[in-house]
Amino acid sequence: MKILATAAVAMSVATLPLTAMARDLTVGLAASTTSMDPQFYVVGPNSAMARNIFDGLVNQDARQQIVPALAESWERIDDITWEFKLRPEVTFHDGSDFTAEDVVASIKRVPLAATNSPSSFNAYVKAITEVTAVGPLTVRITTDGPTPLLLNNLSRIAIMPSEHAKTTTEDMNKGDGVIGTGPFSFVSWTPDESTVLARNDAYWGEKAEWDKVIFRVFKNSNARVAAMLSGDVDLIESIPTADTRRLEGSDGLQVVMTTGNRLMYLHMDQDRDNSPYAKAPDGTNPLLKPEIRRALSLSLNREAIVDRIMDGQGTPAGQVVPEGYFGYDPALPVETYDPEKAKEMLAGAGYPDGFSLTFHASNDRYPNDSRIAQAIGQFFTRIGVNTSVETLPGSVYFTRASAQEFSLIMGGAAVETGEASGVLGPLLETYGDNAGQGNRGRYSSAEFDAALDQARKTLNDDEREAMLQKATGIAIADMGIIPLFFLDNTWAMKAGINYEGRSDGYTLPYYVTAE
Amino acid sequence: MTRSSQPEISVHEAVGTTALPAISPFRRTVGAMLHNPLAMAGLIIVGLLVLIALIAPLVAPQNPYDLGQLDIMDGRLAPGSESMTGMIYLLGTDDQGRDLFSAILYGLRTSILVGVVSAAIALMIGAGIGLISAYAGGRTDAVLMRIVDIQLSFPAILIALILLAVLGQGVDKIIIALVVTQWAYYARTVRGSALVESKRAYIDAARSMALPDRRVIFRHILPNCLPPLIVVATMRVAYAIMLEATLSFLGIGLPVTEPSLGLLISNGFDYMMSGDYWISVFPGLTLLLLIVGINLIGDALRDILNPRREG
Amino acid sequence: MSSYLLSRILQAIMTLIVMSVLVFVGLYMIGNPVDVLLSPSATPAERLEIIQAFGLDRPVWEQYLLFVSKALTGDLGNSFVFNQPALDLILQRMPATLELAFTALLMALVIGIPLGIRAGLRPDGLVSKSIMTFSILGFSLPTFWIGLIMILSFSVQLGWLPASGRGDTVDIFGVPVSFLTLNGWTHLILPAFNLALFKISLVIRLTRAGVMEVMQLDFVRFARAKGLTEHRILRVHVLKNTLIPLITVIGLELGSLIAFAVVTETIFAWPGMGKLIIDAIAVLDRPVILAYLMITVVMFSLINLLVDILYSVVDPRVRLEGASR
Amino acid sequence: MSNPILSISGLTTSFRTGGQWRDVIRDISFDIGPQETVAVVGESGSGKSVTAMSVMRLLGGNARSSGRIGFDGRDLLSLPLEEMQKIRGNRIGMIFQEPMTSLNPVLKIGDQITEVLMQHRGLDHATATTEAVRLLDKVRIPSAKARLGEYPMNFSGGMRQRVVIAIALACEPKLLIADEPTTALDVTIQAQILELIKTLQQEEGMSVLFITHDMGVVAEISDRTVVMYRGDIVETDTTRQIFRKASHPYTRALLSAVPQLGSMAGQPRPLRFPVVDMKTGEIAPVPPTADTVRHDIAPVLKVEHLITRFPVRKGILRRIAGRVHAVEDISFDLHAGETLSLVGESGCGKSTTGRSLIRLEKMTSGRVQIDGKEVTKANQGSLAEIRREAQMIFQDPFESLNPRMRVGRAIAEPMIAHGLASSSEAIRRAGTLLEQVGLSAAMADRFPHEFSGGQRQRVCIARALALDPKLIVADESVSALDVSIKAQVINLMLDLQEKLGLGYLFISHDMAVVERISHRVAVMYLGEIVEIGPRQSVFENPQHDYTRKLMAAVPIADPTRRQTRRIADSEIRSPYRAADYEPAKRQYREISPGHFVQLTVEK
Repeated sequence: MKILATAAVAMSVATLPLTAMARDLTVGLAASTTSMDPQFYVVGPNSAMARNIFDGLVNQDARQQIVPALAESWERIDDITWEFKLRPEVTFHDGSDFTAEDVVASIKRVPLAATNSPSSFNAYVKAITEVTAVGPLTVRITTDGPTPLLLNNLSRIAIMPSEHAKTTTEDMNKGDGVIGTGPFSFVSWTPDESTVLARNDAYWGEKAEWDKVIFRVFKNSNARVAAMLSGDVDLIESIPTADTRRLEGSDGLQVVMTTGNRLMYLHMDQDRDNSPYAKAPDGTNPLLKPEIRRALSLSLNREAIVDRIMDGQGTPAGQVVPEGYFGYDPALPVETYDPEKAKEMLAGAGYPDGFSLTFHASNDRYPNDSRIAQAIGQFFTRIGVNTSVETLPGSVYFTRASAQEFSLIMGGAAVETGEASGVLGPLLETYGDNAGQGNRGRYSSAEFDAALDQARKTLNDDEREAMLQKATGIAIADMGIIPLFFLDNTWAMKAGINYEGRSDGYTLPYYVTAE
Repeated sequence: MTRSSQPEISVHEAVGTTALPAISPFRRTVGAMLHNPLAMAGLIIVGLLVLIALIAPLVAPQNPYDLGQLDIMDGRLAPGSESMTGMIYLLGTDDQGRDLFSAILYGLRTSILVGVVSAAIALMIGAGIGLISAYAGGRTDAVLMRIVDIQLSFPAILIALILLAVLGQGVDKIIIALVVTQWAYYARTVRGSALVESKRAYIDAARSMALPDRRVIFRHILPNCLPPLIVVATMRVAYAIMLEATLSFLGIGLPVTEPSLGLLISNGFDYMMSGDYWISVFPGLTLLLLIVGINLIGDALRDILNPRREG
Repeated sequence: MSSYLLSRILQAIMTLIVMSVLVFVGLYMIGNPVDVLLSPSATPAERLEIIQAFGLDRPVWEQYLLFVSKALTGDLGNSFVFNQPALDLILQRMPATLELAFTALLMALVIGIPLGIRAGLRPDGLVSKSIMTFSILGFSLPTFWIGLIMILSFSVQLGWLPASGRGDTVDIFGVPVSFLTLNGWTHLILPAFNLALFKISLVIRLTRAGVMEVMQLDFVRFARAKGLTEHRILRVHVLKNTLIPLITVIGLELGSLIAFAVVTETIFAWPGMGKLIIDAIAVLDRPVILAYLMITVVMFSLINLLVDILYSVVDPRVRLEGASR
Repeated sequence: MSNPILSISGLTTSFRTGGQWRDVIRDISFDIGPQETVAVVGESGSGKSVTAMSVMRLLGGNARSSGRIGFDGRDLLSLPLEEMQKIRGNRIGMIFQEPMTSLNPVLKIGDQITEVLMQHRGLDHATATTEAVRLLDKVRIPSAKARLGEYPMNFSGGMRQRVVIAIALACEPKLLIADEPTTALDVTIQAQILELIKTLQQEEGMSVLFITHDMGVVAEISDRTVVMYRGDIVETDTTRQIFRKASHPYTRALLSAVPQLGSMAGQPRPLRFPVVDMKTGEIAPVPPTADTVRHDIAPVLKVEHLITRFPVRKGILRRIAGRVHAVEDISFDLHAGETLSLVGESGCGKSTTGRSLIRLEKMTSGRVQIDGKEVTKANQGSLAEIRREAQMIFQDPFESLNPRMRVGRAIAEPMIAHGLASSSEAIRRAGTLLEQVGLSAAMADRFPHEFSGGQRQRVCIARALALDPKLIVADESVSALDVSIKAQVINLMLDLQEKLGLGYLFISHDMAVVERISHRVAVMYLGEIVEIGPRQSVFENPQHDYTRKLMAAVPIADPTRRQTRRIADSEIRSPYRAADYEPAKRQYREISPGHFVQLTVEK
């Protein structure tokens, strides 16, 4: 690949006009980066963009597993002390050398960059009590307790030159100090419109194939697809489900789909005897009974939903993380569609005539969310549950859902850390001040909590995975949530361009190759 | 000043009766409508659409609002396809397996309901305020008209957008939003014509006979403000329907399970590029037909009721 | 005149206050932006921290007063999402929206006025009837739907014009504009026409009605009796009387064009203020919503004022007076 | 006549209505000789204006003309449009009825004059401007040069009509067509304009085709007269001959209905108009009028020091910048069975007086009693009772009936609203009232638009009578009617006065009608009564300057009494005053019993 790039340069010098020399890639993004500060706001589009410009001590690969990056290797000195050996001869985009001081400064900058952040990176560094440079290329990190997820957390922290440790988010948004070690360097950014990056020829890894990458933002999916179809862009992310077939069928285009890390699930009110929107004939909350929750799960034809509503852009789920993720349990199958059994279970639980249910979902947060909700409504109705569906804009929906205003809701949760605990904790742990903040159904199981807690403290990977599998098993057996499916991440690109896709959905031009 | 344009019988002015049937202004208007081909086309279109909207539950092969009658396995079938139960989907189905023909009938119901109800309420509020403003005059008038001016300088869509962001979704909410955005138009129209009317001598005559204010306003001023009001109302109904569709399209209108035409269009547009045109196009054409029909009627009414052309 | 200006400014300030209070209270009622923005795994402590950082823990009137006192210094707050001054965000996007709106307005006038005059001169002719039928259609086509159809036909099927976005821009006095490049034009033409369509119909109708009305007036008859040619009567006597009232309407319509740009910008992914506000509403980015409204209030007040002044300049009968009917 | 300037022969013009062609004028023929003034006279719908418009070919697409209009040896009807445009405004000038609307409001006066000069005489702009100044001077517009840059809104009605005349005469036409040029003007202004036209005609040596409905104006200005009736010419003769001995019954009927100022000399009481038999032209004798005035009982209306002023507000604080002193300190009485006329020109406050009396306008101060009841302090309830005693009839019969209410209902409404009758009883009585005013009860089911103007005014009278009033305020109630209908309505009013003993406050600008109908007359000027007294005394011995000026301005329908008047080219003044203005106390002098005149204190 390096050879190819060099050859191209040589050729252009010899014969070709200037334009042909530049190998530019134009990418159509679905959402705009909201800030050029990689440590400001934890949100997909920002993190994805940051990955082009910055590296972490470690990075996540396409399946979100940890790979060495600015740290070549690391070892655990004890339960709470980690030592990282840094990659030598790495330079920042401004030409300065990368050293241990930069790592220390970058990690310490996180709380500063959290000012005014709607969702800061503090969570990823809160376990770190100390970070010191013990040598020019050696960093030692101490945590407040056993932190098995430290590497995952560190993979989210962008490393920047120590001299920019005090640079404010505002300044970075103006382009000051957007300097990393990543495969591309920053050129320009127009919010909601475009970002332009140039290749970092001094990159420590293989050089990227593209001289220049232009990211254009098309929030409207039709616009994005139209841009792809008309050839305005080389690659787009997030194909609207409806257009999957059309793009696949188009000459000169190809589509890539990979199972993503976002689980779509249902939360049921398991807290109150009287729930506002789930009423058995006697007025009580039928969702309290596990067999009812199971019946609801059995009533769903997940294959059909994925196939008909999502146009295949999904993978039916029987647990909280997709296959290949840490904590995945091969023994847990996807629930088989069995409406007859569901009806029997309803009758067995004392509701032969079903019950009445209003099911709430957002309508602008996840792909096809309101369509999925309606389809689920169909399935519920078919086993005799008198269901109506209400969808609301996310702006209203989440506030009300958090306030327990609903009885049965749909949500989506992404495993940012690559481990099952990233979903199990927020969604299923007993709700409390420091736990289960996303547990809008208020599922609570001491057994589950214990298993999860233990997993969090276990540094041994095998043991930890077993504990996570155990916790998952308990929650699924209780039907604490009903898993629906994992959203697929999708890309479409011109023939002759390849991208293998990523479970986190990031579009990283570094990994985009041309034939 | 003589009115040389008025044909007048002089000197032996016919004092006796001429056997002419008494024609009310209403009947004159209807008569004129019937002689205007475009207006007739509008009347027929709107009449038919309203009729099928009214009897939708009787003629629709499916209740598109009942999730139990839908099957996603029948989703996005082309027009004329047969369902698994043997029913023919005349206009195809949407992603939920909703029969589009039925959905359009029901959507029409919702759209017309929203348009007409919001226009009616806005008309009542606006006409009331307009009348008060014109009749009271002075400071009341100044304050009310200032509010109207301010309201009018803000485009309807912006107000509706913010309101719906505040109120949330639902037929009632969208009606409220549409009422808030529209009343000022009626108020201005009514005030304008009420001012003109109240300066006319027959109002002086009514007042000089010491008729109660209420009577003067409702029996004399209001009926004579009707022509412009009717024209405005017709156009506004069309506009309200269109605005509802637009808001639904932007995702802040109505609940998805009970789609109006706008929501059907919006929903179907996602499938437009993949070739499933019918989901968006048929509701779109229906909406177009409805609005064109109403506008044709409004246009004809405007010509007929225009005082300059009267007499 | 100065008392007139003063009363208009007072009025604009009143509007600003009323709108800001209503919107502030309204937004306060909808939902907590933190719930939308924060990841579900955040702890209550983190949540509280952010709530305090945004000042959302204080009573609404206190928040409002804080907002007002800052607004008086020109600070409308920072966007929750972008952490940039909301004002800057809007001002960055304003040129795109204004360019779109003005192009649409220009189209509406350039297409609408000649057609309207033609239809008004011989109202019963076939051509006039065709023009009027077209204008009814233009009135009746929902902007969003026709936008979709236009993308589908001109971009996707025919491939003549780009489907979305803004093309290359050139800076004029630091303001990026796209009408100076061919690429910019190709991007501009579809959304501008989409936005203009409704207004074209409106201008046709107003012009037609105006021409028809003016043609009936005594002074036109007198002008004929003076032996003037029909051409001069139309050009000098009729046109001026017809176009003057149009100014008011055009002013109001410019405002509505800017507002309706919300729809067009959504469809054509035009990077203007409209798209920003839709996105801001979706995530309850309060400072942006508020700032947008404040700016539109000021902008509309300004447009209305300019229109009034322009009107008084071209129409000798109008004299600007203090606030009255 | 040797060589007519304009020769119309066999002219028929038809309009298309509802897909059918309807003749509006039929087979019209007459000539106009050099320097001759020919008047075409007729009532509404007679086709007189259509005749004028046909000559200029200004009728538009819905009309067509046949026959021949010879001008300068050519037939105007067969000329191509471009040729016709060279004649319009150049060889033939035309002026219209409404000076307020004849000029383009957004073009400067100067431009509107110069464009004709540039079009027809090919002048350049500078020369044209000089010429325009000369023209304005000629129509006696003061400081003409300065006014070229002004817009029509800065000119009064009379001044605008002068500008219009200046434009019409800009190219020294051979023929001037004047279509009711003075109808919309006040009588003193009318006199000025008529004088102007006469003078200019002599100076320019042109011919004039003068369209009018006013026999007085005809007598004043024309050499020959063409009488039109429903699209036909019924009589053409010299003006003197027509007035001396009209041959056609219609002309006779028309003339007998025309009140002539001064014809009531020696008559103490009002007089009905004679009724002419349309077949034979016989004039039935006028029945004598009974003495209806009830001096024996307290006056039905008593007005003391009535003042009505309208504030004019300006600025944001809506401060009062000035006031229109519409009615300024007037006092009078009116007895049952008596007719008191308020006469004066537009803006003199006569209508405001009438409206203030029954509180249609808010009076500023003063005291009004109707039938002994205080109007000034009346609350809503007692006001209703007072208004029952005093009813009003308005000027425009087309305006004063609710177009959406059947007339029977309109007449019955006050009775129902006042609880005087049940609904069915009221409707029945409405029928009776219609018969009382000379209509039929069966017409109660009709809508106003199905009636002619005169019939509508009868309906209005019937409605006014519904509450059995003692006093009727008739505000220009017959001014908008054609002469013959006017005569009928006045006869009806006199009948009703005799029968019901009504008191009339008759508000009018028409001196001749006032002379015919009144017992007493009050002349108003700038909101004040300048002269009041028995009709005979005021008309035969006018004391105030303004009264004299007013009477001198009235054209008299008798060509033998044609007079050359010198009327000063003055404008009617406005009663607008500064906010702090306090009018001086007025003094009156009694000339003869009951005849008072204001002592002139003005500069």
